Amino acid sequence: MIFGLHPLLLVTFLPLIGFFIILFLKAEQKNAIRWTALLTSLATFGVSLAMLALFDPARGDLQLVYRTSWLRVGGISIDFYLGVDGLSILLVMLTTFLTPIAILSTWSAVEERVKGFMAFFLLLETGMIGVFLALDLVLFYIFWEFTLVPMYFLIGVWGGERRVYAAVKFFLFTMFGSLLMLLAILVMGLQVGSFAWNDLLAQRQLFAQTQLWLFLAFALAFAIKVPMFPLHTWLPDAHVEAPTAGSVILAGVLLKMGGYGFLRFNLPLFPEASLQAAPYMAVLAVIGILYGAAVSLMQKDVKKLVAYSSVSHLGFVMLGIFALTQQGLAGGVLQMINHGLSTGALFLIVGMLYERRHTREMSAYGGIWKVMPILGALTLIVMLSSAGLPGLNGFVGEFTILLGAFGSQVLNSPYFAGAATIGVILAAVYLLVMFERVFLGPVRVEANLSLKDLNAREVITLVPLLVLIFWIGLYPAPFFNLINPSVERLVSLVQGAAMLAIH
Amino acid sequence: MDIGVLLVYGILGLTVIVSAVGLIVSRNALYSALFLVVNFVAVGLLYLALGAPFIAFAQVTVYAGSIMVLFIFVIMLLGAENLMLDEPLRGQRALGILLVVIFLAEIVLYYLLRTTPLQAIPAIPQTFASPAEIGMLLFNRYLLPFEVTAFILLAATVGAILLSKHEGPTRPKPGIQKPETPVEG
Amino acid sequence: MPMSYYLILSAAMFAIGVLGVILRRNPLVVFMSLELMFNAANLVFVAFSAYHQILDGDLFVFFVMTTAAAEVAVGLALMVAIFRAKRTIDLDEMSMLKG
Amino acid sequence: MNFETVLPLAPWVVFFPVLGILLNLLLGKRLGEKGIGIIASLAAGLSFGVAVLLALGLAGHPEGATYPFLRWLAVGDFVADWNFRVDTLSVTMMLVVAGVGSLIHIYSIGYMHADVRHNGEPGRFRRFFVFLNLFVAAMMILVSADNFLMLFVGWEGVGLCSYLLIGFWFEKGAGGIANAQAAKKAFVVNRIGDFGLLIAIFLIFYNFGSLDFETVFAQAPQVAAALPGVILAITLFMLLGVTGKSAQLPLYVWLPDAMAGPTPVSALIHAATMVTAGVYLVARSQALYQQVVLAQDVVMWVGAATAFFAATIAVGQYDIKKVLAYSTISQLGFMVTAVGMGAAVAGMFHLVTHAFFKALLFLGAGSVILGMEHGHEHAAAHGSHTEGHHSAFDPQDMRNMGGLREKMPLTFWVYLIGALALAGIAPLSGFFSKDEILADASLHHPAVYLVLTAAAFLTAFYVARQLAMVFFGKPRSEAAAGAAESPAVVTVPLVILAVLAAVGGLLNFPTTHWLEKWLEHSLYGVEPARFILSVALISLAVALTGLLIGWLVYGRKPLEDARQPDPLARPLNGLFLALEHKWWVDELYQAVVVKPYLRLAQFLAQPVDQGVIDGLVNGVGNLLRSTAQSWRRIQNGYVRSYALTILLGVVLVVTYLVLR
Repeated sequence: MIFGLHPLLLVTFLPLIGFFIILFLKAEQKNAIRWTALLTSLATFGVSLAMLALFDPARGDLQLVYRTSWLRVGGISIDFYLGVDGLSILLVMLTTFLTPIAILSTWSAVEERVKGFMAFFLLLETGMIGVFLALDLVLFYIFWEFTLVPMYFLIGVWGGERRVYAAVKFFLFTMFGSLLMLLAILVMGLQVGSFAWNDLLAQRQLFAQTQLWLFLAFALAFAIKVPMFPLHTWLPDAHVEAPTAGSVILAGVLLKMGGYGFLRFNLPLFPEASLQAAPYMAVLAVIGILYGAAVSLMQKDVKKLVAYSSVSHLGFVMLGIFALTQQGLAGGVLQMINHGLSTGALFLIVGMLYERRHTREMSAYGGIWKVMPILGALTLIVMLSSAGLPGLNGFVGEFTILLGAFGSQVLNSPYFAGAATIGVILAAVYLLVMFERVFLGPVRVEANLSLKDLNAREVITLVPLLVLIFWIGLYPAPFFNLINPSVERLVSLVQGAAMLAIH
Repeated sequence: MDIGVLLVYGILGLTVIVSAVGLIVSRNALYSALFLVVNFVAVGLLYLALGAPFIAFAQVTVYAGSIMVLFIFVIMLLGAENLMLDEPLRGQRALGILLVVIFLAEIVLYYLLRTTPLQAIPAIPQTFASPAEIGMLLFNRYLLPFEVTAFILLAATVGAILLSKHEGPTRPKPGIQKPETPVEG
Repeated sequence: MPMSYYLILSAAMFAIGVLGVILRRNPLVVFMSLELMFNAANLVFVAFSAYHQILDGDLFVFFVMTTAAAEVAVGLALMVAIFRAKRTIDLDEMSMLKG
Repeated sequence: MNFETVLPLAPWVVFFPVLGILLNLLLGKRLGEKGIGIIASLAAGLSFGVAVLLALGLAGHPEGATYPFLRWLAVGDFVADWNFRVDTLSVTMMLVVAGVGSLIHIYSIGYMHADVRHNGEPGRFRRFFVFLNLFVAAMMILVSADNFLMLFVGWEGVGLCSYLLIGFWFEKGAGGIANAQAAKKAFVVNRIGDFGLLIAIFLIFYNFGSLDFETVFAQAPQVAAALPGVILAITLFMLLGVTGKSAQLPLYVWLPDAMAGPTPVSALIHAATMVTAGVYLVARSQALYQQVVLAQDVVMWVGAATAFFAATIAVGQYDIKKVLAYSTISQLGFMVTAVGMGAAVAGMFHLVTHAFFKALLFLGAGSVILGMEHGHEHAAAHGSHTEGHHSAFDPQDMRNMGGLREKMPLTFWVYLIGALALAGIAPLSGFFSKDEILADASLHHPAVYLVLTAAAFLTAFYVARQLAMVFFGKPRSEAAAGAAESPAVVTVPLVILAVLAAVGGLLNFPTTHWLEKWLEHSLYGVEPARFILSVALISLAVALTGLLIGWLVYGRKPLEDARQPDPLARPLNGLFLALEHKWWVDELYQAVVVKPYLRLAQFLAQPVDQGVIDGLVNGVGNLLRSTAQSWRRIQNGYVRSYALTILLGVVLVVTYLVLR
């Protein structure tokens, strides 16, 4: 209990308090609004640290559970049911960690309608945290859809030229997937008589016959969010048009909701279907890895390049998840965090360049390291982390995933991991090409000669990310300690189902 | 039934039909209105024959009298006598007539093909539907609808006045004059 | 007289009214056609009232008539207002609300 | 020295350089160039000191031990610890890395002082030393690794440093971008190799249940007996990694381009240490390789083919560093052949001596380049500037040199020692180490022996060619004429290296075989080295012949003018053109690998992604839109139309009622 409140309630709804404060501020008080948003998000981060302190990493089950009856519909209770375990705690931390950074990055980038921007941002944070904490499926669905609206406006109002197209595409894509998920939730809830995650888990046999369909319905929603090939085309558009902070959150957190959904719902609730689908999902994941890498090489827009690289990176996550091994799953969870940090940082960097030059075309840059040595060095580290260089975070995740996928008995073939490993080569190609085009070579464009290096605020936004990039890369054990017990439970759950399926 | 009665009914029916047709085909709206008056009166006579004198008189006074006056008044006001008889909507006329014919044929067929034909109307006692009887019913069983109707009429009156009130070029209300717009002569 | 006389007469009146509504572009004539259709309905009410020797039919006619009066009042006022705004009352000119 | 007391020092081989990095990052700006150089050199030097202490400790305890440091990664049944392996093999590598590394750090103080000014970016002095220290740290992680994962960490780490240092002057080179592209090429080609190594690591984990060297090597015979195919796959995938890192066929192409880096980098990373990591890996994994003869043969032939192939290319190069680069590839081929044949000691021996003399040659070349740049600037300052445009002048082109023997005597003499060692002239170090490889090959693999001998001949030939072009004859440019000897901070390391290159043969002198006795504690299945007099004499004769022919072609009648064609160009005609153009391998790769991949990527990006996939998505949207577009006509705004529709409905309802 913190201030007599349940920590999970507090961490979920603290941003909402900031939201209401901002509503009462005048639109002209831009700095007051910014500070309110920043302090609120920092406070939320603080609370999430307290949550982390209360969390017992040795246990793999749900902790800090908060459950109260909320709605009663037709004899079925929909609970306000929150809880956290090793699968979600890092994602919650990532959310609370990235939000203040993203807000800080907007300090000078967003000058118009600051009030609306910050209000939506805090709203978004509540939604995202809710998604990761909700354990009642209806509640989960509500939070899931709830995140759509602020993001829709963040892209559609503060975005680039084709923002409306991108926002609508983003909205429709996600909505399309999640409607089927809602249907599946209702089917399960009505059969079991409860929407609570563990009730569904306990009475899984009630919908075991239809689980392949349920799996597909959930998988569609999550695969769009991840996004898996070939459902990824909303992502580049959304990223290119979104404002920097929006891109950071979109790549950093919103995409992770898809991966998290697979971990939390698809695998434990439909284990037999998961086993059945795993090779197909892995094929899509591997295609995504290679395809994303190839396509991103051809992009002229830095942001688009990074967006397609997300397709590639999240392919690794999906491969790890559907390897259904301890290493694969743990690596998948960690890689989600890694991707949030690295890609978030890359988007911040692109935003910093964009703020200075108002273009994202790589041909407009070149030799930036010479004029902006601090940015050059920081970008180098981030780029290498994204390329999976040992000693930085990306490697730890990718290696664990590939290791898990290589020997996975579910996939039963090393070729998945083998093909995915080629993705490691290709990642180096497109990232180095990007770095070369933007930062290396001579300064070709006159306007770039007078670029100012990062100011203190910008360095402060990047440094926390870099600290974590190094931390995870050099000493990942604490993170795996948080993840491992829950993943172990998940693996034994799925493996147990596999055993039953054989007999 | 003797031939005289049949003749009367025949003429009445014919009047009703002819005036209705005249209403929709006449070029001048004024003629339409007059045809409608004829129609109303003929229908009113039929009401009388059906033993509903109160309704018959109401028909003549309310409809043929006041409502039609209103119509004619508006026709004159708007100068809308000139009627456009051409049909810009493709297929509207043909399809409309076709459907109406089918509709009519169906209704007639329906009567003709009924297995249990309708009886003739029984003889109507004098006291039936006298104003007193109607009044009793109106203020007892149908009090609430009556009051509601009254209210609807009131609302309609207010609405009609509001709608047709002429809002001329915004005349500044006395006393609430905006200081920055000087009044010019 | 047999009931079918009134019923067929009423049907004919109603059908002509419908034709008027569908074919005429002058809203005043359309209004009148509507009144025609009201009357067709009223006639059936009164006929059945007599047929069943129950007064309720007559009362319904009474209510229909008052409501029709209200409708005409409002409708004509609208007509006037529209004419003021658009200088025409051609129904086909009033097709702004379309997909 | 007691082994137990020095063992805990092992992590410091990594952490001294790391400390150097941190100090330089934090304080470097205030310390100035001297301070930066001293800190970085001290870091490398202390690392070397620790290595020496470890070596002394090992002398009394040659089995070595593992110093447990950190549980790095533990997921499920996969556990990888960061432990420091201290045995004779790893300490040998540490000594080479830190020893040569320290000398090059010191050399760099002088070289980079001039270089950053020559390139007009004095601010990058610190960056260079940070990268250099980072390299030492990564290389130490590699050689001190106790399992394949940590080895891989170091393996990629040195690749990164290579990338950073090749691209150090990232705005220079042809078109301003050539250096950056060379760096990228090095990283990507290395990544291809790393792909192989990663797969090998996965295979090892799933077939041995661990990545620890001890566990894996102990089980190798059993696993090989049970699953021979798996061991073959492991060793061949590992070989792919080796060809990437050690620049063997077919992945050698990055190393010549890597000469874009500053010369000390070429000496340290691309000659002496990093590129030998592959040799180290095969030597370390002898337990695996010796289980499958086929894998050994493949390694051996890859090495031999590379040794000959690269030597031919070296003959046709004009850039002083490019010659050395191909020579390095060729010499690495010798080492790889040796470890492939199972003569790991010979391979390690050549690795060590090569580190000495090739570092010496590169640093000597650096000294020459410094002299040329000095001369060029001198000439430019005096206005007698005839070579044309400033940027067109290439201080590394041997055709522009000549006669430097008199201008830079010290450099000449040490260079001569290095060159003769490379050529394999007794009693310099290269003779002994190369001879050991040749002797082993002559016993077991005569075909390989012939190839290697041919490569040795070519080596001697291009060495003579280089010496003649650089140091003899008359200066062929104003820069060469105005060249001056380099400062002491540059020449002192040269002298030390020259001494080492001269006497390095003592390490495994035929009678004592110190190195063999030292390494046999940590190498699996060491074959006793042999000294075969006939082989030695033949190789010496071959080397002398090579030198002589080289001298006859290039030295007797030196080039007169920078634009004069190579004397071999006419007699060899098309063949020499092929050598000059490196057998068009780069072009081949460009056409076979790079272009098709780019085309594929373009195909995926445009027609597939934007066209098909996104087109499908937008197509659904457009379908809906056009459907709605046609349906909206129904809602036409005409009240009468609506009325007609209502009538239609009425008719339908009545029809239903009638027909019911």
